[in-house]
Amino acid sequence: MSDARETRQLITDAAHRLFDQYVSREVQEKAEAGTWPGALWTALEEAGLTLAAVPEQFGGTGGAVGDELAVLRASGRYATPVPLAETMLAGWLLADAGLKVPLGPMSLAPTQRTDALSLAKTAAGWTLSGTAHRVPWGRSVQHVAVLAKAPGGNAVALVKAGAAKVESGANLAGEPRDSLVFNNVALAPDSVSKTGTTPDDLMQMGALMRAAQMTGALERILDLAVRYAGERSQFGRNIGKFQAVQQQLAVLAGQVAASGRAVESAYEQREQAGDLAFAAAVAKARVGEAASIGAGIAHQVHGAIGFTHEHMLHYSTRRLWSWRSEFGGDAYWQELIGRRIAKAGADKLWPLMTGTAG
Amino acid sequence: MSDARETRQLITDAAHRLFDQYVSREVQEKAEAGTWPGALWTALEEAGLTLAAVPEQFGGTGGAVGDELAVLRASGRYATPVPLAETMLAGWLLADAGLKVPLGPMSLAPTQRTDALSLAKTAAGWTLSGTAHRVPWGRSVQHVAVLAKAPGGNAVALVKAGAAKVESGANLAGEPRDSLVFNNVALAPDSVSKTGTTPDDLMQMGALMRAAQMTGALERILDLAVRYAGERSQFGRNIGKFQAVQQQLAVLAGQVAASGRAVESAYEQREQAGDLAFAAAVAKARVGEAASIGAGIAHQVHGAIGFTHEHMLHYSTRRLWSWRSEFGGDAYWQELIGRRIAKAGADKLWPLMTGTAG
Amino acid sequence: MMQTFRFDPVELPEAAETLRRDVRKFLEKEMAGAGPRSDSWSAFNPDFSRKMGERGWIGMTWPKQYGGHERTALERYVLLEELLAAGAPVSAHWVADRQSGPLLLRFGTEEQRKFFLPKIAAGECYFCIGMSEPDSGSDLASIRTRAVQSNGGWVVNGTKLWTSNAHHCNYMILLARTAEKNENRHEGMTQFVVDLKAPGVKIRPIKNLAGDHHFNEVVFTDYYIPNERIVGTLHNGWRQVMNELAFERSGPERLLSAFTLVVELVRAAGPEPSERAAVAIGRLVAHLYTLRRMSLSVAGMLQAGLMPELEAAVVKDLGTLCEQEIPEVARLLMDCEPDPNASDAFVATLAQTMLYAPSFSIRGGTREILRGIIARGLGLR
Amino acid sequence: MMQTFRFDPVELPEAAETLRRDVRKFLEKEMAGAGPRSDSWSAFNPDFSRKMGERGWIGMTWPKQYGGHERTALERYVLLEELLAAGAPVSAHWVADRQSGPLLLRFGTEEQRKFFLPKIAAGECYFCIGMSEPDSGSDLASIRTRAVQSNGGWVVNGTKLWTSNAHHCNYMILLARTAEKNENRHEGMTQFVVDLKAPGVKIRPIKNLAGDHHFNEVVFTDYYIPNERIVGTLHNGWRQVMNELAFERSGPERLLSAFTLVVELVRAAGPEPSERAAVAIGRLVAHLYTLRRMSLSVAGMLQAGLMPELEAAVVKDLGTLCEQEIPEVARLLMDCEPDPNASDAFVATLAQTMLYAPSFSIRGGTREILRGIIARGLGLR
Repeated sequence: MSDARETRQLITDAAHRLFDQYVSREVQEKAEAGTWPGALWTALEEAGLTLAAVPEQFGGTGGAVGDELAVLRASGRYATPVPLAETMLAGWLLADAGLKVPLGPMSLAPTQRTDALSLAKTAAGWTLSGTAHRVPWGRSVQHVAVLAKAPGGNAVALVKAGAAKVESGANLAGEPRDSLVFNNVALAPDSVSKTGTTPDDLMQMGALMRAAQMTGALERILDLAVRYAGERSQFGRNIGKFQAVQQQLAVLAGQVAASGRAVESAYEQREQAGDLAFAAAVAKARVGEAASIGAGIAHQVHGAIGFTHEHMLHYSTRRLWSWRSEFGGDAYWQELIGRRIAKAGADKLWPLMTGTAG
Repeated sequence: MSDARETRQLITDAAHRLFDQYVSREVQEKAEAGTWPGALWTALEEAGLTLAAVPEQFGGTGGAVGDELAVLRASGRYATPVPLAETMLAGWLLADAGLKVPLGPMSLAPTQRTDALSLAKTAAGWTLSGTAHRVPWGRSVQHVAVLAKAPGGNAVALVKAGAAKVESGANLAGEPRDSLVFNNVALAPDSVSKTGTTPDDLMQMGALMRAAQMTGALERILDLAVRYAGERSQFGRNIGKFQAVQQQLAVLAGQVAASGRAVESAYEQREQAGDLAFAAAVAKARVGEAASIGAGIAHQVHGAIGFTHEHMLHYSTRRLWSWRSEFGGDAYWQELIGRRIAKAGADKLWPLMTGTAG
Repeated sequence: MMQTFRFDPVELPEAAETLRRDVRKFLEKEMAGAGPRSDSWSAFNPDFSRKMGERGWIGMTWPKQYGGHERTALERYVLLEELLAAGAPVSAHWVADRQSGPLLLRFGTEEQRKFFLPKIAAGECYFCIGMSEPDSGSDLASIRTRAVQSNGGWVVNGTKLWTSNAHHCNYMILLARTAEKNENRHEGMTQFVVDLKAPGVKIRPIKNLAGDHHFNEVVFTDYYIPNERIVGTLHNGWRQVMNELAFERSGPERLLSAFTLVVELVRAAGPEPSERAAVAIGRLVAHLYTLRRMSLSVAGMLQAGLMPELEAAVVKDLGTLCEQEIPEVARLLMDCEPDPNASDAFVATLAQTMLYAPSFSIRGGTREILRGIIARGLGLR
Repeated sequence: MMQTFRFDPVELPEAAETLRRDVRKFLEKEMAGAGPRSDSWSAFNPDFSRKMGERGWIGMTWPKQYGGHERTALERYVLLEELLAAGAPVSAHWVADRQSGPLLLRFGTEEQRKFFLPKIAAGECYFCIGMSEPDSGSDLASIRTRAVQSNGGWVVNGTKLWTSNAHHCNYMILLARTAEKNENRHEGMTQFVVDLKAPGVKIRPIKNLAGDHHFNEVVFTDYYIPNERIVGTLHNGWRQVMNELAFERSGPERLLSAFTLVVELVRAAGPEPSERAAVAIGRLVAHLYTLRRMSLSVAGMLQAGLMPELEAAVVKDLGTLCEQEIPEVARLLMDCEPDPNASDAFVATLAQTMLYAPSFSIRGGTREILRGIIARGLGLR
């Protein structure tokens, strides 16, 4: 237990050092304007952080899933403008289907429940068809891991991003969310593999990773707000000395704490092969709510300064406002939890919550 | 306009004087234990307050509907333990159907959307059948005004309360909420009259009157909380000097203000024969929400003292917790508003809100 | 027993309802083809403002001798709420019509009135406000911009922040310290009308978090103001400003910033919404309906010569709370990814409102300040 | 960068899960036929407590030599959460098991331990707490009850308020002032074990707003306490109390007070709930699931010898907020009139929870106090 804690701390520290060095204000601004932060990505790959939890035989670092959480949380804290979560998610999807995971930035599809992608068998291999909407970083990545309908079940395909037609879009933080149109894209036989993973599984894993990033972002805005409250003076004293501000920051701190535990609990369930479906749904729902409350308080404490582009706060809050809606918003996951409980019945609620049946 | 305001103030002042004299702590306790506060009721009738807005030709005082609001608000403020709203509501139902309104405390039925009451014609007049659940003050009143299905439409019947079998129940404030079983109760021809009033109309008018009482109760708990905050000392100063308490009381004051205006707006619509359906729904929904927020803050400020039976606060808060659910809870009215808007369409929302079509 | 808050009933005169229909007709034509837009008072459009001026819809309540139209405050209220509910681009003339014009009318010299008011009423002269500074937000008494007497006038040095649209405006109402602070820290400040095109002014854009440019930093370096540009009484600026602020807290802009999102939400939910959507929409509308009635009531009391300062603070506190809740309710009801450039009107409006929502509770007094005012009204401070 | 809050993962030992199954079996039998009940730690039932004692479920973590069972804090946690989730009547032994016993174990004399702890563990000896007074709630240093040295002991005069179940209990842990206040107002208070059956004690019931009798006023008039009934160090009472309070803020009773209402709500909503009900229930459960994990984490850290005082305050603040929201969510979902005597289990549980909800955020430190503690942890105070 304590060993795992130490490993996690080492990874966290390493990630923080790396981000401190590479995620400058300038990198942030340029990335949002469309410049790929190559040095940052290279450093991440060299540190073995981009595929932290992908097994070595598939091309990853072979760490525990908790390592993935540590890296994602740190990247969320720094509002890191690269598809780190997406690369990890694609890596998970590929490795899980027994495919070798390439280096370089990746994304995944579909991210929308309404998208339909399909693979057809050809003499030479496969062809992929369909449109994937709002693919994160679609224009920036080298590969996309696609979960598609194939004859006889679902299959995962590793596709070169250049094979798709790209229609640009963005989220509130200016992160690319692009439509990828696959128009009978030809794929080699060894880049496609059958999988037991369903679109719902992918959604769930995406939600979990976003929740991990959001927890980091929430930690950051708490830092910023507490620091600002200790510096900004009004009516002759720091605003952090006003009881009303203190009470608000205490609420923010509570939301941050709850987010952290919710996400960690879900990763624990994943690590222990427990009830991940339940815990991941809880995590995304709980962290989404915390993001709304937290971002509101952070902005209220920062006042007008926090509403400027000049201040760093919005790099975190715009991400929180976007991420809470990606891979299912709070209500989507809440409904899922609610329906599962309803189906199980009132007397199974407590067994479900404790993970001990009957 | 200003004349009406003055009249209203005179009535309010008279009601306050009367309640100051007759609604003592002792009367409250005895009423909750089952003793009818006869002196209070007699005083109310002698002051002409029990049927303030019922036209004179039907046995009322013949005041404006705004007078009714003034009396109900005052009675809510004093947590007056008599069926004043119910008597007014019964009076309105009877007079509206052209029936003469008797003196003495009254109630009405049905108050539950699931209750079915029916009138059948006989040689001698009518018979009334069916069970009315949770009739307010059912055991205490002399008459019940019943809205029932009759051949060819709805009719109102004035029924002696003694004609029903009573099963006792209560709300959270210990106010009687009794089931009345009408088992082929024979009624004289002149105690029944056809009406255009529907059960929905009755529900709406009941909601409006409860909202008026709740506004008074909210004003009272604001008074109590502000007074307590100015008296109770902790850590060497009055708790009202703590910014956190001040901010909470400001929120409570805002809820009280919104409640007052919501109810007054609905009464204005009633007076002007405007869109009462919309305004009454808004009033009950808005005041219900204010009641929850307000009662929570009042208790939080009062701390343990406010949780005792000894303190007066609960006479108001238990009523608020009950009344918000009677004649439709917040959500019932919110849904009604929402469905009406949805049906009218997005571009009719603003015309609906302003009362000016197109 | 307290009777702290008073929200008198108000009946709109027939003239106001006639005006309402006129405004709707005008907007139907002018806004044809424009997408929905939240927080429309930040859209700067001089063409639109001139058309408003032509119709007599700026400076509506002012005396005719200054270009006004001597109509009632309630008629003006109806005009404003119609503009905001429709998301009309009112930002260019907004401040001059709402704050600077009335200030000059009340405290200005006859010369100032004659010079500025007709231009404002024509929709051709735009004002901004120079109050906040880098180190003074809610606490105005701590401003550092200084005006020093010199050559029959004043020389100003200092920096103003958050001045909306300074880069588009002709004039600023500047608050500057004109005497040293003494035991009464609110004394010794003065308001001036400042020509932003004159030398000694430097305007630097401050982009907001949505990347838009409304705010500016305005730096005055040895900027000369003649004596006749003092507004009101020397050293009495703080009182004049407080007066201005108190009664501008309760207008329709305090509850309608996110109204277009509610309209799009109703559209997106459709004619047969889920129970969940119906309840949530009904709740929001119950709040807005009540807020509008409260806001109207304050307008009526102002017109009747009352001083509903506390009531105005209550309206603003409840109003911004509701405005900020609207995008939250909307995003929870409709599972979508907000995107300001989406083709779907709901998704785009949601995105825009989310980005602007933090500002709702900053402008015009923060939540804590407003609640402090209310608490004082309750006798707690 | 701050690292203020720490919620370590915790894994429940297999023994705890075995215990969980045993407790469920026990409760299934014992609770058969009992209706649902919120806030079960206020139900006083000596028979139930004695059965708990027989099973070794009181004083579980204490040394065997004092009647304890030397099991882990996590096993005790599992026992408690099962009892509370089922709404079991644990009130009689609750305080002695949770607060008074551990206090005596930590600070008591060997004689005190030997005398009291085995009786407590048997479920036969019940304690209450004498801290609050009429003029001192959150501010304990202002208590007025005084103990004056006399005849090899102490003579107490004063009044304690809000002492739950004093009328049923054998003993009270009394906090009294034993020295004059000096510049450190927290010095000079002492804890005593007080026999409530001895002369000089008058117990007056204080009904709560639901009309139930749990609270009491306890008046001491020239009440004699021998020296050997001092707990811990003379004049050091405040520190001992703070210690007690800080770590009792995060137990399962801080999130499960209204759990039975959630269960009844799920039952009332049925297997095919509306979208609205499903979302609302899912949201509550997401909160409760997370809170339980936080609370467990604090229990694990306590067991590991850490001092998670801030974390405990966070759990209590979030926990009571959620508990108080449960009746609000429930009443909005199900349009019914709450009635404590209703035959419908949901309606009755809703009514009972509504009436008790205000107390959730009063006991164990008010919301403002807890947030002040958290703010101090953030370095703001």
